[in-house]
Amino acid sequence: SADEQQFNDLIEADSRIEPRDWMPEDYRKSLVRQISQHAHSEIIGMQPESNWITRAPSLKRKAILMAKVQDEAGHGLYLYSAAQTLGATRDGMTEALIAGKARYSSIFNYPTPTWADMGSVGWLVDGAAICNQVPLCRASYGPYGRAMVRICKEESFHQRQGFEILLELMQGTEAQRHMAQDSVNRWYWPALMMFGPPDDDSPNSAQSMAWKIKRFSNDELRQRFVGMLVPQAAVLGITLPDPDLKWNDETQKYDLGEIDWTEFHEVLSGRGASNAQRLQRRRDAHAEGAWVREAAAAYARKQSERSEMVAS
Amino acid sequence: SADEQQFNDLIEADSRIEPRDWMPEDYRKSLVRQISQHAHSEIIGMQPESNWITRAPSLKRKAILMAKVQDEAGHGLYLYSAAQTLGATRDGMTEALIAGKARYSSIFNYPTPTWADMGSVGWLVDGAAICNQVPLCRASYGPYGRAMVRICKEESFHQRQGFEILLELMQGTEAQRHMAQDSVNRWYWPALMMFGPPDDDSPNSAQSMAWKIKRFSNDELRQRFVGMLVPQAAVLGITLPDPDLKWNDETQKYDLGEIDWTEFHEVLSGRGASNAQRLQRRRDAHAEGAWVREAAAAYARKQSERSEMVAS
Amino acid sequence: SADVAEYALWLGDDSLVLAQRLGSWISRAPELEEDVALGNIALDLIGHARSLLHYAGTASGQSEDDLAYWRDEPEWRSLQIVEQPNGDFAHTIARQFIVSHFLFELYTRLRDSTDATLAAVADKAAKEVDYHRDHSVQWVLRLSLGTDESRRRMLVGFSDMWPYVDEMFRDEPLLDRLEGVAVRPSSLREAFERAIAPVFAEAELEEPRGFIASGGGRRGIHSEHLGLLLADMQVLTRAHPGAKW
Amino acid sequence: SADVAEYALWLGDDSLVLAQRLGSWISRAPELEEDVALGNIALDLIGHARSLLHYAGTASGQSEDDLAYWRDEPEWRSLQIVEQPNGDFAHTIARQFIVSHFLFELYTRLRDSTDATLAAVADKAAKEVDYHRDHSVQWVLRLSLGTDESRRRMLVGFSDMWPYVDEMFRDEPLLDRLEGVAVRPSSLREAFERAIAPVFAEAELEEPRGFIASGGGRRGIHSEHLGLLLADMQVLTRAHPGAKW
Repeated sequence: SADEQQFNDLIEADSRIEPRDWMPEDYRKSLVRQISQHAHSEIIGMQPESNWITRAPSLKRKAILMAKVQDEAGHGLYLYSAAQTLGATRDGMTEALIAGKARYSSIFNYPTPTWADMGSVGWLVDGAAICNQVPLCRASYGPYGRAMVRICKEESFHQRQGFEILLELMQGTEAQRHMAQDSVNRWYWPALMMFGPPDDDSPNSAQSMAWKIKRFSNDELRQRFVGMLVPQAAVLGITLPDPDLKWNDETQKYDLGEIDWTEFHEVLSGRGASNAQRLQRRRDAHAEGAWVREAAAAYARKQSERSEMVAS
Repeated sequence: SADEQQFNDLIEADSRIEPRDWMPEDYRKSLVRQISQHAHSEIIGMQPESNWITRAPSLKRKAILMAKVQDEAGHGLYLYSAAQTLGATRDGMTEALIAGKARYSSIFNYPTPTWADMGSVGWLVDGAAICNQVPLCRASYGPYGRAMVRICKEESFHQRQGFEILLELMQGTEAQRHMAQDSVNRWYWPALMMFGPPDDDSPNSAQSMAWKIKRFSNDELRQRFVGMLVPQAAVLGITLPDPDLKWNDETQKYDLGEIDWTEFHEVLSGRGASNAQRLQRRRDAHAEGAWVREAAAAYARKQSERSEMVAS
Repeated sequence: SADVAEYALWLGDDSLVLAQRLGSWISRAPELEEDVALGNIALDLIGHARSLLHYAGTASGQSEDDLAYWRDEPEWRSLQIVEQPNGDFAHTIARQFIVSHFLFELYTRLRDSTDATLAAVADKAAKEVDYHRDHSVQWVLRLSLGTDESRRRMLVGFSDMWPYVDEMFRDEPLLDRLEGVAVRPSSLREAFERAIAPVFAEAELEEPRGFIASGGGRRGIHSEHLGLLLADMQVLTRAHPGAKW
Repeated sequence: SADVAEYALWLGDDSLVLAQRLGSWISRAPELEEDVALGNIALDLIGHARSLLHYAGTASGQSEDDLAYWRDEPEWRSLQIVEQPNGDFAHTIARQFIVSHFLFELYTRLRDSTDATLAAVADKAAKEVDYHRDHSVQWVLRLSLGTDESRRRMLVGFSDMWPYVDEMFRDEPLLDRLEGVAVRPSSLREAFERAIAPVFAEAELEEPRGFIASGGGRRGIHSEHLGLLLADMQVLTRAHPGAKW
């Protein structure tokens, strides 16, 4: 059709698709799935870090951490808005999350038992997220791409803060250095898994790349991430917990140790450390806030009735 | 009347009045007021101590403190039962407490900011309570007297435990000794106030004494209490915070410093440190437990319906 | 001077304790917009606390973190209202409404302090607290006039927080030594009442009567809630004496 | 031996953490009778914890309090289920129902331990835990069959606690070195299922399906709840190193 032709031309020309443009139903669905999943990840991703807001070890760190978690709430809001331009409703997305029907990034099903995890989450998790997300700033769907521009700017700030937390710990007492290394040991592999299964085992990727929703393969992004980590780990004086990790001059890539995809699939299927806790907490916050949302809605209704009465 | 004569004879003979005996309405009312007030004091009195259950500094102390607070719940139960034999209902008493219409001992409107307060509450507050209560074991109303026998036995155990907490602190580090002295400074005067206003200013006492519900005057009990404290304070090495306190050979009594009855009346009229907190907490626990009590009642109803069906 | 430092400590402690309470809401708020809004308010308050504690510590060579993490409960000078538990959202809003109105009047006046540092902090804070005030006013209206349930909760929230209002406006002896530097809280009550009256009128609320807590936060006397708040707040820092973060 | 000590620590930590949770109910229970009942259970558990931690400490010259107050979170060996928050009363009952049934099977079997101390502790504990089991069974029935609201809450309570059931029955390598001394938790699951089945049948409940937490408490891996529990529990003791109480 002419619509389809125009859509394909726009994609071909690296132009943006906007909400009012025609788009294939699968493109729309795929985007809603990806954007809402991303939004859910921001929302659930607040939890592992909010765990340390009350206990942050200095006022400066407390302020930075609060601001960060709050940014994540903000990212959730932009992304929900972007998904809404595709016809998804916020209530619908929220219900799907709470009912356990919507996915969010599995990485947030790991717990944050120590303060050093605030460093690792920033350095490794946000770091991996940036590698995933920077290309999305050029995503073909306009509202998503623009949301990602703003998000990436903040994420890279978060990553630097995570690095600084680890740096401070690695320059600190022995207990602090140990805390940092232990934390990186726990987060390194899960962070690598954030790029998803190897390319030869990744079903949705091809179409997403054709539509320019996705622009690099999982393995390409993983390589880019490790390439970024290695020199930073040297600065930190921290060891990346992969004895097989080394630069391969022939392939011009890093050789990586075997990733434990069994763990990945276990966590994905609800058998991680904190899946239950994360959803329980979101469900409880949502349920406990119901009366507040209802009050706000009732008040808004009454106000608009009143202004109508005044107007008529 | 013959009933009245029999009642008076029983009182005269120091015999017990039992639930089925005739009694003057004012006697009943006075008892209900006193017993329910005493029950409420046990219930509210759990709060200042439960404040330290999770933070008790050794497992032994944690166990002792738990047992103590739990004893108080038990005392509340005996006393509610005794009041119920006089026609009061537990729901009615509970509602009166939560609505702020029923009194409880003002002493529990003081907070327990430090662990040493677990010592002072035991030594001073339970000590004063015992002085008040031991005579009540001979109270003319049977169920009350018998409840008091059991309660007094446990209270004197609690008092000894409070003394031991203070003793351990006074034999400890400087910080511990300071904590103990500071706590006794805060609790001594409020404990003296527990005996109520001076005799010449105590409206309900005369009738209660005639009915042998009460057997010693406020000032007599206060003297007895101070007489007990002085040698124990010497053992502890703790200073009672009354520079005017000394034995008077002439009167054969202790001279006491001036008690600040303004403070007493302030606290009594709802202007103490913790009045609001105490009632709020009781109200919240009661409200949050409503669905549990309803479930238990519904289940009991269904069970008895079922057994009736089986029987018929 | 030590007196000015003590006064800065009072105000800094108020902000820090309240920020700590609000921080617990983040990721648990009734809607995402409130995670953001309460987070913003908490961040502003932490900012005020840091400035004030930093200033308070200069007299004695202590850092903001020395003061925040290494003082025990009786050394805290915060008002009892800020340590009151979050409760449900209505309790948090009631507390925020009361404290924001108090702080707005306070900082507005403190901008004229003869102490340049306090005046500068106050100038920045007054603007921010004005926004906090507005946020809580909106919620007081929504909750009071929204549903029966929300109105019931708003009433309970105010009635549970009101016992701690009196303490805010009490003058302590320290103020006699800080004429021109500090603001007498007693002098703020009228403006406070004037500011909240129209909101209460529109929300169809009355000031609760009943308990009045005896207070004493400025002298280190606290309700039973502060100890637990500090246990949590200080646990990590105290486990690593001397460490930097 | 160090292995026996480690095993005693596991069981002691379970009891202590659960007692700590239950202790928070005292003065807040839905009715006075439950203040008493939950207090009794907590006291029994503290008793078990003290015996077991005392025994665990003899190998290394540590007291029960050294172990209770001076270990950091990763050194705790408790199962993740015991550190789960109290939630509402249904959550507490679900947790207690599960753990009491587990402990009953465990202690019943541990009475035959070749280690005389463990056998003696188990003998006493089995009787007490049998009562705890009964208490929770009664409440599971009341809440499941009481009102719609209570049934709804009981279902949520079980579904929130069930993810932590699997971990209880996992064998750790230590057990290979304690044949005859310790009980293999994997060997208890059948008896556990057999014991709860009739209660679930009468209560018209089914075992929840869904999440299964990856666990790891025996290796010091905990949910995010334990750190806060310890912050509170240890704060006073740690503020006074070396003090006696």
